[in-house]
Order: sequence, then structure tokens, then C-alpha cells
Amino acid sequence: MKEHGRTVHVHYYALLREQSGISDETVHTEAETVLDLFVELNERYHFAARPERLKVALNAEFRNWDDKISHGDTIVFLPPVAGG
Amino acid sequence: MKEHGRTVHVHYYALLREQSGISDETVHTEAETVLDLFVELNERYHFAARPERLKVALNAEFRNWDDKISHGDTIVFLPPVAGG
Amino acid sequence: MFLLSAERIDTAQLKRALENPGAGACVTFEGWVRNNNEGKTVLRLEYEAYEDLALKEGARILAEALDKFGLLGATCVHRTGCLEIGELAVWVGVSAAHRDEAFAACRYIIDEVKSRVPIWKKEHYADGESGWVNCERCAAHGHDHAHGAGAAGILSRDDASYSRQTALP
Amino acid sequence: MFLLSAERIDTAQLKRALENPGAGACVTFEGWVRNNNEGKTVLRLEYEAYEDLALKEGARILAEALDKFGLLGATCVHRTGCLEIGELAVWVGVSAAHRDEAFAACRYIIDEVKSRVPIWKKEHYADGESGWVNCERCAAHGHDHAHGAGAAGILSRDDASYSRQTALP
Repeated sequence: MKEHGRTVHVHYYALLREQSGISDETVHTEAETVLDLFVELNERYHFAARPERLKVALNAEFRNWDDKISHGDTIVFLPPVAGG
Repeated sequence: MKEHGRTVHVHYYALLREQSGISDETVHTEAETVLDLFVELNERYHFAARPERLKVALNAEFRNWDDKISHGDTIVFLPPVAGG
Repeated sequence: MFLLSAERIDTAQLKRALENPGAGACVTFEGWVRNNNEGKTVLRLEYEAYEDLALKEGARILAEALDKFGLLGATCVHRTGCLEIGELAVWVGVSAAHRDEAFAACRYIIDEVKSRVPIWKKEHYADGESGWVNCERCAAHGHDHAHGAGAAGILSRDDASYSRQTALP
Repeated sequence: MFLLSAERIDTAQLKRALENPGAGACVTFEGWVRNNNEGKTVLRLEYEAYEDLALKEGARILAEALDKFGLLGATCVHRTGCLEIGELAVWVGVSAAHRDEAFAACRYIIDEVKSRVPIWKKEHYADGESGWVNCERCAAHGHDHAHGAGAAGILSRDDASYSRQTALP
């Protein structure tokens, strides 16, 4: 583990799951905020969705893109929902 | 049968059925309009309802109080409805 | 399809009849016998219908709704006879491509049925009294709205026997 | 009670749970899988949910509705997995003293569920294509409404990989 880094769990649903090819992963990252993490992961997966079209959940609650992430957090990027 | 008179069938529902004490009757009347007939029957039964609170049906269609009645017609005075 | 029923209404069967591969929305309304009304405890209800005209007027309301909202299906069944608390008094179900029309149409049908179809409701109260219920619009507006072709304005004679439309003790 | 179900939904049982002697009205909404959407023939749907958050957000919506409309009961069940045309995808049922609140609350719940609960829908079309469906508000407004705490305004970097939110062939 690098200095200052943190290990977080990321889950993918729907379009993001298909584009990453995985349902979830454990990531070691230097990212400080949720948005930093998204940008980092987007470089790897090239998600066909702009972050302003997504919402984000931190430990199963809706949160903000500039929220800090902590070791052990579970993060989910949420494509626009379409239930019903 | 009197001259100019006509024989009609009258049905009573709800409050009017209870106040007349009958569900239906065949009436020989000199009344020319539905309203005339109501006034005539009201003298007998003293309905606790003003005709402006009632609607009237002639041969199972909503009609007007000043409609003429004919021999053999079926007339129903309708208290305010309250389905549901 | 507008029906009157003296028996318990089978809602599952009615809902199946609304199915349509183009339907994305189904809205139903159920009127249940409530244990109170205007502050009085209700024990049971009686519904009485002028069947010939009720069936015609009910069918007209459904035809209006089908036309106005572009529905795929519309059904209403109203009970007659004695009903206990909790029993289903009236069922309305509609299916449509989208939910906007389905909600609007279901509401339209129950509102029109309540104010236009010749069905009367007698409430039996815990205090031993009973009464024929006035239509909601009458109660709300002190009866200054018209009941279709009313006799107001035609009648010149006074009607001395007028009283609150309630059964005498 | 908000539930997700991988199995067929038993609506009769759900409706019985809404019964209450003070309830005069029960309104239900059913979302059915429709055979077409935006001009394309749909063969079947897949629903995917982020269960932990979906259950929490669904429960919050029902609590809001109970409070806002003074309901006597409110339930919503959403399907997950593969659904065929005509299948029940989502069921909303509410009971209340009067029909005004029941209609308003049922509509509130389905609208909020569709726009807030993390559930995604993939349509499979007759032409062999498939696509994740955008929320209705996005489609209607070209996406100038906010999805809660969105990232617009925070993000300074361009996102060159943006494209229509649809599965690649």
C-alpha cells in the first residue's frame, strides 16, 4: 500500500457494469474525493456517461461528488434511474 | 278511465320509496308534464324532498320536468345519488 | 364494461380483462365501506340502484373515459344490497399506455359515477339511526349546484314538506 | 413497506395488507411491461437494482407519502430480473379515508420511485438491439434538471467519452 492511499470498494450497475465488465472491485487509490475516484476509474473504463448525469452513493447513502472518501468505504456511481 | 287522462308507471327508490311505502305503482293521471305528475303524487305522499333536489327519468332516460308524459310511460323521480 | 353486482366483486378477474400488450399502466380505485362518516359510527351500508338507467349511464361514463383519455381498457362494477364495514362497494380499473392517462381516467370515472349514476346509499349508525346519504357535491356546496335537469325555476308552488333528506325515525 | 422481488408479485396479498376499517378508498398503480417504447418493438425487459440503497430510498418515499397525505396504508413492490411483455413490473397500493388523498399519494409514490430509487431498466428490442432506458424527466427536458447531488459545476475536466446512454452494439 502506498502512503496516503486508501482501499475502497466500488460497485457497478447497469450501463456502468457493462462498460467496466465487472460488478464490483476493490481499488487502492490516492483519490481524496468521490469525483477524483471517478475520474481515475474513467481513465481505465471510459464510461459512456458524464459524471453530471450520474449520482453517487457512499456506504449506501446518496452523497456529493466532493465528499471525501475513507479507507473501507463502498462507493457506487449511479446512472440515471428508470424504475417502473 | 277519465277523458284526457293517461296511465303511467311510477317507480320509487331510496328515500322516495320509503316515504311512499311502495316500490312502484300504476297511476291514472290528468297531469300533462312530469312536474304536474310529481305535484299530484306529492299531495298524496308528502315527499320530504323538493323537486329542485330531484332529477327525473322518463322511460329510463334522464329527462326534463316540463316534458310531456304519454300513456304507458315509466317515470322515476331520482333523489340525489350517492354511489361509491 | 359497467356492471352492478349483488354479490361480492371478483377483482382479480376484472383486472385480467384489462390486460393488453400495449398497456404500460393500470390504475384501480376501490371504494370500501368505512366505519365512520361525518363524525358518526357506521355499522353497515345499503346500496339501491335504478338498474336500467344506472347501467346506461355507467356505460356512457366509461365510453366518455375511453374516448377522452385514449384508454386500452376501462371497467367499473358497483355493488348493490347490504354491505359490512371493509367490504368493496365499487371497483374502477383502467389500463392505458402511460400512467398520466390511467390516473386521470380512473379519477374521472369514479367522480362521474358518484355524481351521475342512480345509486343510493343508506348508512346504518351505531346510535340506531339511519339515513340516505346526499351526494358529496350537495353536502359541500349547500346545494347550489344543478343536478342536471333540475326543477328549480320551473316550480312555482311552495313545497312545505321539505326537510333534510334523511329517513324519519 | 417497500420491497424488491425477484419473483412474481402477489397483488391480492399486498392489497389485503392495506385493509383498515377507517379506509374508504384504495388506489393501486401497476406498471406493466409494454410491447413498445418510443417507436420500437420491445420483446422483454431486465430490471437491476442497487438493493441496499433502493430499499432505503423506497422506504423514505413511502414514509413521506404516509406523512404528507395522512394515509392508512402504503406499499410498493418493484420487480428485478427478466420480465416478459404484460408482466407486472411495479405495484403501488395505498389506502386512505377518502379518495382525494389516495389518488394523490399513489401518484406521488410512483413518480418518486421512478425518479429516485436506484433501479435500472434495459429494454430488448425486436431488431436485436437493447438499451438502458433513461429516466423520463431526462428524456423530456434534455437533461437540464438536477439528479439530486449531481456533479455539474464541480467537474472542470471535459469528458470526451460522453455519448448517448445506450449499450454499444
